[in-house]
Amino acid sequence: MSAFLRRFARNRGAVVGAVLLVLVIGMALFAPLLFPGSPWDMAGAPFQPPGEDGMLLGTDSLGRDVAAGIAYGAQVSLIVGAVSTAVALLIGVALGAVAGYLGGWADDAIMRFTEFFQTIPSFVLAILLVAIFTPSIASIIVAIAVVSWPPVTRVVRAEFLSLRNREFVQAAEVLGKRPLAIVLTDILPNALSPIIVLASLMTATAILLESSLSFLGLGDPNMMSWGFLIGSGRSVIRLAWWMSVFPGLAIFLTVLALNLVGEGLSDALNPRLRKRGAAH
Amino acid sequence: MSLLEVSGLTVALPPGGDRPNAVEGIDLTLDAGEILCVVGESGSGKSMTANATMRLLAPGLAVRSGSIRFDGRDLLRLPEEEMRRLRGARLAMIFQEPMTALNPLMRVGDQIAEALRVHGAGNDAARRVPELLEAVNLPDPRAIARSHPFRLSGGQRQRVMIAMALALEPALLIADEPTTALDVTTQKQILTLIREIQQRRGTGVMFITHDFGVVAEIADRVAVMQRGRIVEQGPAAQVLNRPEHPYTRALIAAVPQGHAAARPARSVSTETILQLSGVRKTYHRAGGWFGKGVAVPAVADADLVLHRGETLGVVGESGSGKSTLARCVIRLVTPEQGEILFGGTDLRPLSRNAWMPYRRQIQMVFQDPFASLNPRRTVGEAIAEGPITHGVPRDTALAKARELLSLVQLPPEAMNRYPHEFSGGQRQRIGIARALAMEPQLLIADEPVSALDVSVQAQVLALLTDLRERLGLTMLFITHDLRVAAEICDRVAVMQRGRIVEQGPTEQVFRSPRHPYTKALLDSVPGRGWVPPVAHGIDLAKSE
Amino acid sequence: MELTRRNLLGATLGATAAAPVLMSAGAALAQGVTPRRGGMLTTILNPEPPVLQIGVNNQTPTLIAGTKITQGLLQFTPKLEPLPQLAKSWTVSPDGLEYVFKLEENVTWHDGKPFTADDVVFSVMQFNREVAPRLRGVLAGIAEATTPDPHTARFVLKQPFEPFLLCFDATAMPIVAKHLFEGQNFRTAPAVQHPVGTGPFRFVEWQRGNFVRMERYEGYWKPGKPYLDGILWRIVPDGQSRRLAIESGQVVMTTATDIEPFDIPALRAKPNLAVTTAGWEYFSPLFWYDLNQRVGPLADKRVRQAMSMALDRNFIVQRLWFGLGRPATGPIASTTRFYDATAKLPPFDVAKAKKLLDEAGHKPGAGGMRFALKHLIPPYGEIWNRMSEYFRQAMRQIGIDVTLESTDAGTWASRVANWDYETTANVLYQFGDPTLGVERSYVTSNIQKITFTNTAGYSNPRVDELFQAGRTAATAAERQKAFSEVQHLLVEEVPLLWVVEVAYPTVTDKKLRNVIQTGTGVHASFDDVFLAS
Amino acid sequence: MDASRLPGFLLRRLLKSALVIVAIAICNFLLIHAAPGDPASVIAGQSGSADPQFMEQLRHQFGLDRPLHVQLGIYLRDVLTLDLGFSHRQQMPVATLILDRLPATLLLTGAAFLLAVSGGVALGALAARRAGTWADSAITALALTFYATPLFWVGLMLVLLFSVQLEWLPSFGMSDPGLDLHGPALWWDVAQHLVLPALTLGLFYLAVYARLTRATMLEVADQDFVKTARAKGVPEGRILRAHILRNALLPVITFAGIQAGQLIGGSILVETVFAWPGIGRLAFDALLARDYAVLLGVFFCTSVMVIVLNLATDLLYAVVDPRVEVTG
Repeated sequence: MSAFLRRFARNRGAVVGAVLLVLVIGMALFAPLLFPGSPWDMAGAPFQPPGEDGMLLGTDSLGRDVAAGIAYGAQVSLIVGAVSTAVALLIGVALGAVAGYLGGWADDAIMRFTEFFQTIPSFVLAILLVAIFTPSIASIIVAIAVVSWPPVTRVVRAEFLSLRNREFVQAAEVLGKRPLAIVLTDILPNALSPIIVLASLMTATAILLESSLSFLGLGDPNMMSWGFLIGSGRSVIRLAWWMSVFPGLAIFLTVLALNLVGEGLSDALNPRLRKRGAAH
Repeated sequence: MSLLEVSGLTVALPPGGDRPNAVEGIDLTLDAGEILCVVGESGSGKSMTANATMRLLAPGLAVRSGSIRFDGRDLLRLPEEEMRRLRGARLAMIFQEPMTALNPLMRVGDQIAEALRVHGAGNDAARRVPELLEAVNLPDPRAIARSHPFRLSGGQRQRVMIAMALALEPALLIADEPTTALDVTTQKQILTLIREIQQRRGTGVMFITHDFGVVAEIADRVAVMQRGRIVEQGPAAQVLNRPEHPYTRALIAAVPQGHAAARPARSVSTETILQLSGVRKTYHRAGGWFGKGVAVPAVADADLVLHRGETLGVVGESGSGKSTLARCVIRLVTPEQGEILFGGTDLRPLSRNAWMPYRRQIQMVFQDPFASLNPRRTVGEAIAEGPITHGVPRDTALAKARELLSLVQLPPEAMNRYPHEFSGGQRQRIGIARALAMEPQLLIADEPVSALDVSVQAQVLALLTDLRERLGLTMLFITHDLRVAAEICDRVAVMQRGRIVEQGPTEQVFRSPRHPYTKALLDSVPGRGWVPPVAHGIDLAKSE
Repeated sequence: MELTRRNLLGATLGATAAAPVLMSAGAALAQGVTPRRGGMLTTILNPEPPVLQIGVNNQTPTLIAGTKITQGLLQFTPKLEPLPQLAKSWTVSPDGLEYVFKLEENVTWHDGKPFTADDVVFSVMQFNREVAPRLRGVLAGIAEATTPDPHTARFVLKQPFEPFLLCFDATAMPIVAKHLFEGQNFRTAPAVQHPVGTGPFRFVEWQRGNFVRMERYEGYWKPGKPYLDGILWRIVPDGQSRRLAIESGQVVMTTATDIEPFDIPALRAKPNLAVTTAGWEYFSPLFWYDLNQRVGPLADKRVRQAMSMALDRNFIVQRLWFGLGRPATGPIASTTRFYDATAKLPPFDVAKAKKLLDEAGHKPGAGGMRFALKHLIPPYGEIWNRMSEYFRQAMRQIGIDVTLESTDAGTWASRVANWDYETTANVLYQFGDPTLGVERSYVTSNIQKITFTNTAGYSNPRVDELFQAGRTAATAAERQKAFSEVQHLLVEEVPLLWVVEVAYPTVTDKKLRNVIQTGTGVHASFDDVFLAS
Repeated sequence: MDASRLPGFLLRRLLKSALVIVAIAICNFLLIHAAPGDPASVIAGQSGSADPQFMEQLRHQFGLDRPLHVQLGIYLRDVLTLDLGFSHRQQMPVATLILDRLPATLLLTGAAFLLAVSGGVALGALAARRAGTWADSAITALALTFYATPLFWVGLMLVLLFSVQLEWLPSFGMSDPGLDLHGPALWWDVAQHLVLPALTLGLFYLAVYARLTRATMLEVADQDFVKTARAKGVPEGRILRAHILRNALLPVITFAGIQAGQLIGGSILVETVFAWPGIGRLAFDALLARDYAVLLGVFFCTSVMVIVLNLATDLLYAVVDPRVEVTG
């Protein structure tokens, strides 16, 4: 573990990403302390530029504090990102494990199914799903999960397929271990690194997706998310640039952080690749 | 003046390596028309020496001192462009992995022509390419030239590599383990080819290898490397037969004798423990959505008998079906036909559950010590896992695991450590302990030593021999290495393309092979004429 | 108050067909500019309407663009006095039952066929009767429709209906070509996709998602008009792009909701642009929060009063609408006839609102909340979202926990129509007269499962009586009496939370002249609009 | 791949694509039926009246009173004859609406795609070539920035900069119909309008390709055959072009096929921000009005586009890589 941390810490970008991520999570956790009351409260005069009226990042068209919106928005964006990723992982790992471990027709069927989902333009499908099931945090999470599991399936399947033929798995089989035990104790733990890396990147993508949906007006109207902030600031961008610029930066930094952490994890969990990276 | 003079070559490793320098103070000379074998175990720095000569060291590795004089010029001080013009024209190199050494997207002929073109000899490429391919004994050179590499076999690709290396008749050819990835019959042909061409053209060859058999086959002179240094250097006959340095002696002693006759035949019971008859396994390559699948027979109508206490070797080249056969016996692969009688029961039709009792009785040791242990479980867990699965109480199983560790000569602290903390030979011992934890009657060993360096190989073989005697094990021993088979097997079965072409007592098969394939195999064993001097009393254990 | 009506009618009876033209030309000359012929008017159409035939679709963009093609018999001044359009004059019998319209001669449809009284009777009695549900009741009151001669149309009512003339604006009663619609499904007839009218501009091309192009109709019945060569309606779905378009001169006019309220102050400051909120008097749109009276607490008058008091209407007008419009004072907009300024809602007072809720038995529970309500956000854009968000915050201040629900236009309409909502928001046009545009939202007889009826389910027999009196009274004075009383009564009962009298801004390049001339503003036919050089 | 086997390969791929199209149609059908309320009530809602008799009439008209599998059959037949339904809001067949808008979307996504692929591969190659230098760091940082920035936000910022501040480029629309341009002048006008949306849409994917190209080039550069090329004295420039880049492009091609769908999805956002009259905008308008017929039509149409593109990339791959399993 400490070796892993050392390797991770060697990647400067990853450390920056991790620090950023911790800040964002901290902001989400402490939003109620930093900004008591609701982010929807009209706290000041509308369209106050940053710094004025005691509003660090200005106010929006109803005089709501943009900074409070960003802090509470971190909650929504992170929850949506994390939960939808978890759901996608659940689907993806289950399908990928079955496909990779069983092989044969099950693999064939699952892979056709996965390819099918990869063919469908995912953003269009997400929009459709949210539109049809009316925008709410649940429908948004489901829609994002539904469009983001295929890569997980592919990765998990590939890992399982290669691990399945690894000698230690065969050895376990020869010892008479049950398939489920083999999957859970021998294969899955060794397939975790790419899944973890993928999960961090997927969370980033989910946050982007959520913001895109909110931007199109498909956000949950009771959830102050970053996408909602940009969407509501978009039409007043010339009047109040801060309304779209700051939430945009928040998304950018969070997504960037998740990507950097993902790359760091990938390097740290995959010493072979790290060496290659260093060699050049 | 020699063709190549390396003196005082030191290449630094990046900080954090196991030693400061990859190679240190290397002095070598090579004359035109001479083959110099640089021999050593993995990590000894032999490939590094070759790469340094070509100035193809991976970035991050730097020559710290020394010179490499070729034709009187120091290669290390040449400008990059001049060095490039020498490469391929005056200095050429071939590599170990023929499967990856050619650009997969380029036709073979184009790749050879490219070698000509970049040195300004592209005009007569159309004529030269088939000539070159013919010179390396490739059939239908024009067709081969039009092929992409993936259509060619490993041996054919290595010939292409040689044709490409020799396209501009270089004065120096560096061959970095060029036959290691090849089957023994192919290896024989390639070695012959290199020798022929070298003699015809007077090329100087620096030949990197780990295999003393190959050295005996091809070398004029030998340099032995250990941990980045040359420990002994001299004419082949002298180094092979009268090694002076203790390390050389130890290495040569570890080379399997390859002579069954050298060992007294063991007494074996006549009780049949395993009987295979008509076992057949065919692989079907999936044909995609609408394509037709392709059937590949891996094992065809194999018959075998194994007596209690006996070691039966299954030998053959890669793709001969020997591993599949072993996996059929232990139900890692389900054969579609035939009988597998174990103690009188046909194992083939048994369900997964019905097989469970036999899991205790038949166990397996795998080839790759790095892949055969779950990297995320401790050694103790790995060894105790089997018995626990079969209902042995955890404490008992762990206590047993500790005993087994000492049996395979590992310290008990190993219990709580993870596989990556061990060397290849140690891991193979752990694998053996894991198999023995089940107290099996039949042990299947699938190439258990082929991924190991020669000195480690000897130790593991010795361990297996010892355990066999002490535990009265019956073994099915799969190997491609005839020397190893001769060393350990009572009887051997020779497989070719899924069929057993010959079987019998080891001595009889090796001494008077009846099947032409067996003969060809035996003829191909490198250094067949060389008998390693027996050197008793050399302590090899330290080398791990 | 017979006199008032006489005066009104007298003024219009005396008007000649040329009067408005002279008026506007005069106005133009007064500014020292002679009308210039030529030039293309580029403007914006937003959102892109499904069709351009008024009647088949009555959304604002359809009305604004469609009125350049399709005309009505009359148009109206900002004071809601009738002016001629296709009818050059008209008479009303003293008993208020017979209406005779003298039509312009020499009018042709864009396909060259002559326009006659038959077209008028067809449009009134068949086309509009079917496609305009709002007028169905009025039109059912016509006992007889005849054409004494090809240029005269005569309607006899079953009983007097004082606001009858107000129904003849192009936006309410478009006159369509009988020969193109008779015997066809009015909604799918070919003429719907390729509208043909009598207006100054004819339809040329519609690249969906991109633009609609209209050209001068050379056979237009007013000689020498229109001045413009044509009108290009660009479809610009993005608010910022629309603002950019008018600022940069890519378009020279924006209408209705094209420009978001918050952009107006900046545009007012531009020297080359003119911003006006005039021209919506005929419609007088009134914004309110709709309360479904069937939902527990909302049946209680005190709760509604409290909610009304929790709204800071000045804040809303200043901060959300950027001064476009006025705080609403009651159910009838101040620009609509029979508005009574003495009927006024109680002022913004949070403390009093809380007290009222306490009295109504809604004590604050956990978290200070008294009860919960859902609010269905009307899916029509930015300002609606902001208004809904404001509503939630304002209600939370007095302890009503409001949750927002977002939805789409279709679902919104069907849920409102099916009374399947707790609260929502809405804007309704008043069409100049309480009987035409106000009554429908409050009377018991109009509690229907159709949008824009009394879907809130408010019912008060006295209110019903008073609206009925206002509808049937023959004189304006009698009507005023009824409507004054009803305003006082409704302000007390607050069935709906009236918030803003909306005034949509029209932004024009100052080169563009004669744009807002009537009480329907940009819904005029634009035959005298010109681009000064 | 042998040219002689191409027709068979093509046929198999076409068959497979046809199956996927049918699957998408079925998926579409299920989505309509998953929507709360049946299609009749959705349409009734759109026309603002929900009179039970009207609903019954609509149900009958759409065959909603038939068994589900019969409805599915009818729907599939309609789709396969390119009848994507009727938009009751727009009063037009969905197929006509989509075909009207398709060229604009193809132009936008095509331009963005070209920009992304050519720019991304060039930058990625440069970064890989200069791995470890400031140029590499700069390109990597830039790529990461574009990769992490929401598309629509980039669009807004570009408008703010190039249209509002600098007034260099038009910020919305596909051309200026007011100018009534024809021929080359029209094309020039369209090209100017295309710059910002194509840039917005392309930048994200440019980042993706740059990262991918850099990574695969470094990976390929490590492979044995590159060492072989070096050992035979091939100059570095040629090694890069003929050996590394060509092999590194294979995953890029595969990826291009996969993400073509995302590009079309992204066009919804970009077309909305830039008022580009393509099917993305159509989808957005349909979304606001919940015009499901149009939304599903766009969904179907974009899926078919992706399938066609995938087919094209598969063919390209088969031509470029001799190892492709012709049975695919």
